[in-house]
Amino acid sequence: MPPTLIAVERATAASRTALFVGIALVLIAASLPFWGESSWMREFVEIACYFIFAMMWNLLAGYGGMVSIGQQAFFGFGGYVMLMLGNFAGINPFVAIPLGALAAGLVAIPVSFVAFRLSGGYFAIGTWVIAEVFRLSFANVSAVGGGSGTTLTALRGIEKATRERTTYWMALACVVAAIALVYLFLRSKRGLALLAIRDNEVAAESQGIPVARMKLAVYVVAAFGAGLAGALYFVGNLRISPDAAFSVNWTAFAIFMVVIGGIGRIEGPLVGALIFWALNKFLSDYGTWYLLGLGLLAILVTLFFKQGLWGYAQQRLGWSLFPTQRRLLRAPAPAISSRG
Amino acid sequence: MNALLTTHALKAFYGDAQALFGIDFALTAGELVAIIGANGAGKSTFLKSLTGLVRAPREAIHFKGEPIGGLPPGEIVRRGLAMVPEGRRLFPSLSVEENLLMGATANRKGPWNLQRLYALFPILAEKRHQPGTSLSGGQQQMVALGRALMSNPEVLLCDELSLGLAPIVIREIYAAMPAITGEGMTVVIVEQDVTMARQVSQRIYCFQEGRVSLEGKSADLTREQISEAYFGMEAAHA
Amino acid sequence: ADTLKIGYVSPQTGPLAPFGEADKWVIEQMKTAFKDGISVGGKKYAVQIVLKDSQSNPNRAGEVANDLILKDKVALVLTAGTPETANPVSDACELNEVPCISSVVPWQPWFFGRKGDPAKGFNWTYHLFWGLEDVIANYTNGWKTLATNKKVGGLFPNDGDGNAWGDKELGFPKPLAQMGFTLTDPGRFQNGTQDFSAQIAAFKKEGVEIVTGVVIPPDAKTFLTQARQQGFKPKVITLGKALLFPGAIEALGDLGDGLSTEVWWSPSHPFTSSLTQQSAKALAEAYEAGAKKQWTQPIGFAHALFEVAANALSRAKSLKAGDVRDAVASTSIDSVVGPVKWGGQGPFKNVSKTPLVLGQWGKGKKYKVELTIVNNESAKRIPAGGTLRLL
Amino acid sequence: MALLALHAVSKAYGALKVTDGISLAVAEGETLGILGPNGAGKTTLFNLISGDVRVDAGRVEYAGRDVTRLKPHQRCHAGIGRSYQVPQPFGNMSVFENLVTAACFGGQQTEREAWRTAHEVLEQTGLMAHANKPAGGLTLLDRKRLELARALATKPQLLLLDEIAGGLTEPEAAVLVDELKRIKARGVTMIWIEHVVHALLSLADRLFVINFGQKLAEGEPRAVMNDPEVRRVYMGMEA
Amino acid sequence: MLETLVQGVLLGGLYTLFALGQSLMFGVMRLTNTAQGDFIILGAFAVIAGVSLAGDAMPWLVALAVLPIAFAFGYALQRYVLNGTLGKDPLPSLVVTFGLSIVIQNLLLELFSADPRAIETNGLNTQGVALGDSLSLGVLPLIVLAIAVVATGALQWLFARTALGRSFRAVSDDREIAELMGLDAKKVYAFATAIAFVLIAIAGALQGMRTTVSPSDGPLLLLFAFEAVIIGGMGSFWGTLAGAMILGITQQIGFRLDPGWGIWFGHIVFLVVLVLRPQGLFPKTRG
Ligand SMILES: Nc1ncnc2c1ncn2[C@@H]1O[C@H](COP(=O)(O)OP(=O)(O)OP(=O)(O)O)[C@@H](O)[C@H]1O
Ligand SMILES: Nc1ncnc2c1ncn2[C@@H]1O[C@H](COP(=O)(O)OP(=O)(O)OP(=O)(O)O)[C@@H](O)[C@H]1O
Ligand SMILES: CC(C)C[C@H](N)C(=O)O
Ligand SMILES: [Mg+2]
Ligand SMILES: [Mg+2]
Repeated sequence: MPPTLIAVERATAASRTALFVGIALVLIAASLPFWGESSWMREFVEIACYFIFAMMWNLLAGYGGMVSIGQQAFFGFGGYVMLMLGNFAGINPFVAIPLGALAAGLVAIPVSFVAFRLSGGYFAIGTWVIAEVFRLSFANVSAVGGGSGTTLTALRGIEKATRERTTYWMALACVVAAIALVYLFLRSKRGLALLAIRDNEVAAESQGIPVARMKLAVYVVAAFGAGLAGALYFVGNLRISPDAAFSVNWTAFAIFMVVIGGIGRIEGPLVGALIFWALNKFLSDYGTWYLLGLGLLAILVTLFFKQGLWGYAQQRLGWSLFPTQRRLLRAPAPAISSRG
Repeated sequence: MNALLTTHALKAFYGDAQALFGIDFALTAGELVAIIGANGAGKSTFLKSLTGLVRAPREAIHFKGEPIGGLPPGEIVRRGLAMVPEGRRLFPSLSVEENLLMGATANRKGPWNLQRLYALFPILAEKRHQPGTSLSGGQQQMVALGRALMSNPEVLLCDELSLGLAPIVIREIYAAMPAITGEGMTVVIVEQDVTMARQVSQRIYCFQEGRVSLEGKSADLTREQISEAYFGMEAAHA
Repeated sequence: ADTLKIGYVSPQTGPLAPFGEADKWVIEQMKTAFKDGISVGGKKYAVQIVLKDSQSNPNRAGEVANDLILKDKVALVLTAGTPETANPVSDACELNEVPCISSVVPWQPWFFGRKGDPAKGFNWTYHLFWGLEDVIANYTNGWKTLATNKKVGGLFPNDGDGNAWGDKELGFPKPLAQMGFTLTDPGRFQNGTQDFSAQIAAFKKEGVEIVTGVVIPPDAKTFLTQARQQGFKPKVITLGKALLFPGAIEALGDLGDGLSTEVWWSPSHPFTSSLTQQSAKALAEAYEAGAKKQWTQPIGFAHALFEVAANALSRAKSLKAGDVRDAVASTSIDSVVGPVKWGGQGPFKNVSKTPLVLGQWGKGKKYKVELTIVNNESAKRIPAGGTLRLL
Repeated sequence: MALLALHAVSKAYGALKVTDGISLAVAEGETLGILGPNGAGKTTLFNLISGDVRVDAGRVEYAGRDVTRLKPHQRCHAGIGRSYQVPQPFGNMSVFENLVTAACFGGQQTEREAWRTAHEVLEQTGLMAHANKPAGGLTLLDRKRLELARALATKPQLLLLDEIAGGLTEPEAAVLVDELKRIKARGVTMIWIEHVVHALLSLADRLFVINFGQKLAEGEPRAVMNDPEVRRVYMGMEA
Repeated sequence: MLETLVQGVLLGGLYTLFALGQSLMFGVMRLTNTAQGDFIILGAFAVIAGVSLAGDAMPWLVALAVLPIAFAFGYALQRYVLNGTLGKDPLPSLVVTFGLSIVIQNLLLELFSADPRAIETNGLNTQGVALGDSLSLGVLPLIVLAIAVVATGALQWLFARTALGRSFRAVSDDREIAELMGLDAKKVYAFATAIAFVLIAIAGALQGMRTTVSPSDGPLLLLFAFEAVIIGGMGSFWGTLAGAMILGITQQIGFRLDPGWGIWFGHIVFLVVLVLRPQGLFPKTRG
């Protein structure tokens, strides 16, 4: 069989367009501090944190099959480490952001030892308990203010405009990096392994996939991303407390974004985050009613659009902005029937 | 000859994929009919349509003169149609006896009860309190058969009774068949082993790609007829 | 005319909602007071008050404060109601360089909880309330009038207030020891604890007769109920926070009678509003008539925050943040909660202290339960209506 | 030298000894058939060889090295490929991707090499027409084919086949046997569990019969099939 | 020490009630109800609302009257909402119950405000019985414990010994085949949820009597319930009771070592059990 016969398609017309549009958008966004208002920057930073966090949850649950309600453990941990490095070690908080994320990734390794003992719904709540252990542990450390939390004083010396712009650019960079990281990961060989594990763990292992190591890798990457989002968020918010940093609402919002957009596809958290942002912007003054509606929306989407809104659109219209599949092209015509 | 169960132009779908393309089938009280056919021919789908696990149009299936197509499975079993599903499918958290009792949910009167079954398969009486799934494959098949009998059906449908079973078990199970039909029960078996199917049945239906490709008295059909019906056009090409 | 915006953040929902309960009414009243606008630097501005709910959540408090500053572009931020709301709001203002006046947090949790440096103070944020030294003085003044074994049990939760009140240096332990009280402090507990038998057992073991602390209302009920079940009967219970509101006392049923708490403001306080010229009594009556509810202590402070805001803005050279801040810093008025003046009337330039007395709940005439001032040794100007009695 | 050697391996589930001190050696290039009543422990034996289940006692040697403590994926890398009695496809991936995955990870190939391997195996097993279909939607027969194809894509030296002829009609079984013969001719060592005895007999060099987790008989196929114990226990015929 | 143990057992009784509904729903439908705690709080508020309508005099009667409502509510919820989420993938049911949890919290907040409330028991909640001179136990906690033990026993009996219990297990094992036997899986599921909701309502009513409840209290209760179920082992109600007792006692011990670490201590014991015995202490093996 001459090798030229094998052709495998990995991109779509939509994905090529999306790539160019995406690059253009990022360039425009990068110049925003020169023409936009500080409230826009702040809004972007906030939504970026939600988005990165949701993206990582999608990686974990949608691709890794690990439905966790405890990712706030890493969000808060990243935030606290950033703050401690800034306040106590005198490290510039912006430098401390990636360090906080790194710490969250590292702490995920011992945590996985406990969490991986559970599966399915029990994994979900088990990880929540672990996050509670994080919360209660930090609540009992008086150096970071115990239950009442503390303030990121390290930023007090930095000038307002510099601080705003740096935070904004960091957030933008993190968003781009998160998308690129996840997308390239999924397109690589490892992405295949992940899909295989999600479909059938036992078979994946016997086909030569180091399942435990892959799952751990995903868990650690997701924790890193969550820690990144957390560190970024608390640089923007300045004040940290255990109840806020380890609140289950972080994961709740991530789940809503991912499920509304469509789980197990990169477009999911993107679309979800945009919808979430829009709802939050226009409706959040309705307080309880807004939250109530958000809960209802998640329920309805789960019941009636199992693939999420983007998944629904994709099924109808066949769009795929971030294709990861491999289509075998020009397969030699009709298969030889093996019957009779 | 009065038909107990008939289907007329029965079609069945899985989502958008059509699996049955108009099956005409008739069953007379007291006979044992075998259905044979290649993999994916639609045999299991046919049995599932009869028992309500796959949707069917109301008028496509008549049982004792009444249309039963598309009724819920529970309703159909209460009317007297029971199935031994492909692959045994015992309830893992129920004991052998509880598995058998589940068969009696439909609450129909008749000769079959726990005592009768234990007399037919003594090994089950011995293991009655064990979890059903701790039994060997063959014993599990006995439980699956017994469970179906517990509903005292008028028609018993058996899907691939012998699949994956050791030869000895296949013998044992078919040895129990006369005791079952002896009660006046009508039986349909789906069987991969053509020789076995011809031996135990009075009539044979052969399915091919969702259609009936051959039907006749088991004793009358020749091997050639059967293998032609099995593979139809494709066999001619091969 | 141009519009000047004042932001206000308080907990209107969540477990701390009673602290923000009166704010809507106070703001309605302010709309009338400000209907003619305020002139700043010779120019007349219409006034708009933007109220935000912190949902009792510090994260949310920080977010809405940022929204007020960046999106609504308010000239001045006001905030009140426990460190969980006031601290993050103050922090956001400090960082965004917008003036802020806060209240209803003892000054220690506000200052040290935000990692303030006593030598430098803050540049943009100002606080008006009393301090732990006042609450300690009032509590002990009251207890000294009664015959007890001077054994005190402390209930300090792991939150902004609890950590400050229970702090070895800044809080209760040191002064109590100096005054000859023995304190049993089993340790910080989480808000929302379902079971207090550990604390009750410790108090029983030490023979505690006085219980004090600063707990949220549901925890107070859990504690008091279990204490009764388990046969623990202290002679005095003086708690901060949980016993501030009549609703919480009513929810306690029989358990509520005779409980004591600090009083920061009441209708019998001899002060008058600089803005509406209402006396404390008149303000409380207006509230009871308007909101159809019994008066609560935060009313006075919410009102006073606006008094200060109005006064400062009218003195500001312009609406520039720095000018407004300077005007706030140089405030000196007599408000409905007493005199307010930064620099001099407090430990740091950012804190202005108000007077504090001790009160006790009992069956009331007009309402189911009413609060009576039972000790005024540390603020004699405020008249007492009785003396502290045993439970 | 034996490619695979089991030394007194045992496995129990609770009180039930499913594998009870089985020793067994398979020479390179050999095809070993395994027979035994239902529940005798055949599939469990495969699980012990592939590492899906850990032995309670005993040793598993492969290509001269002790693999008893290795994980399934490590044994796969060492050259052990398996199919499952109940097919376990990666249901949401296409057939092609199923095979690419197996080749990438089991065969430790680069992605491009894996495409080539997958393509080859698709042709070989007659699955080409289904290449881009989701594996979850295949018929039982095609799923069984995929089991075999996927095991082949890992480029195994030792192939473990669990009842891949079960439920096939006679002609289908004949096609399968031809295919296996071609694989065997390439020097792949095979162990095949099968109740369809005549299919097994047409390929096996040697038979091994298990009953209640223990060896009942072993040896040249015809001799084993004529063993009175085997005839009684397995075939249900008095000798 | 004795006192700590006894208080731990009493607390365990409460946790048992929190957990039984969860244990039942998981056992039958493999459904992890993340709104468990919020439903308990909803139950408490239902009684509170009832009492305020019917007058303070009869909290117990109101609580009894709420039970059939809870039954119907659970039945309908399963039939019309949760059934659509069942399947191999745990995500849909997690998201839907999570969504419900947020809906309930905010609905209660809107209807009842954030104020903590309690069910007035005319002084019963403060009554204690003195055992010796140092030990005094609350009457209400003793009632809670008794109800918990009775409920566990009844549930275990129902599950293991009755035709209804058999059908619960059968449907949970293999829904399609159970339907083939003549069961209507949707009804069986709805019935199981209905029973779970009666338990939830009982837990809610008692929680409202022993302390105050406010709309955001649910999630913490969920975690305790969940820990009890896992420590005990899945599929065994006595296991759930034992798990709840272990949790109650360890929390009590923790509280006495340092009140700040009591709940933390309980969580840690849970995680340790998980590491050492992931299947729980008294699992009922399946298959
Ligand atoms: N659950 C299902 N979803 C989609 N298609 C199905 C499903 N079950 C069966 N089919 C398709 O329906 C057709 C008939 O299948 P059926 O199982 O009835 O065949 P069968 O004759 O019983 O075959 P076998 O001998 O393999 O059991 C096949 O093409 C099969 O792929
Ligand atoms: N995970 C398990 N837990 C408990 N028992 C098990 C488990 N796996 C297998 N068994 C039991 O071990 C015994 C052997 O099972 P195994 O699957 O190896 O049989 P087999 O020889 O492959 O049978 P068949 O020919 O029917 O496939 C059976 O009694 C089975 O019930
Ligand atoms: C008066 C206090 C005890 C209450 C105070 N506002 C606080 O909670 O901080
Ligand atoms: Mg079939
Ligand atoms: Mg097997």
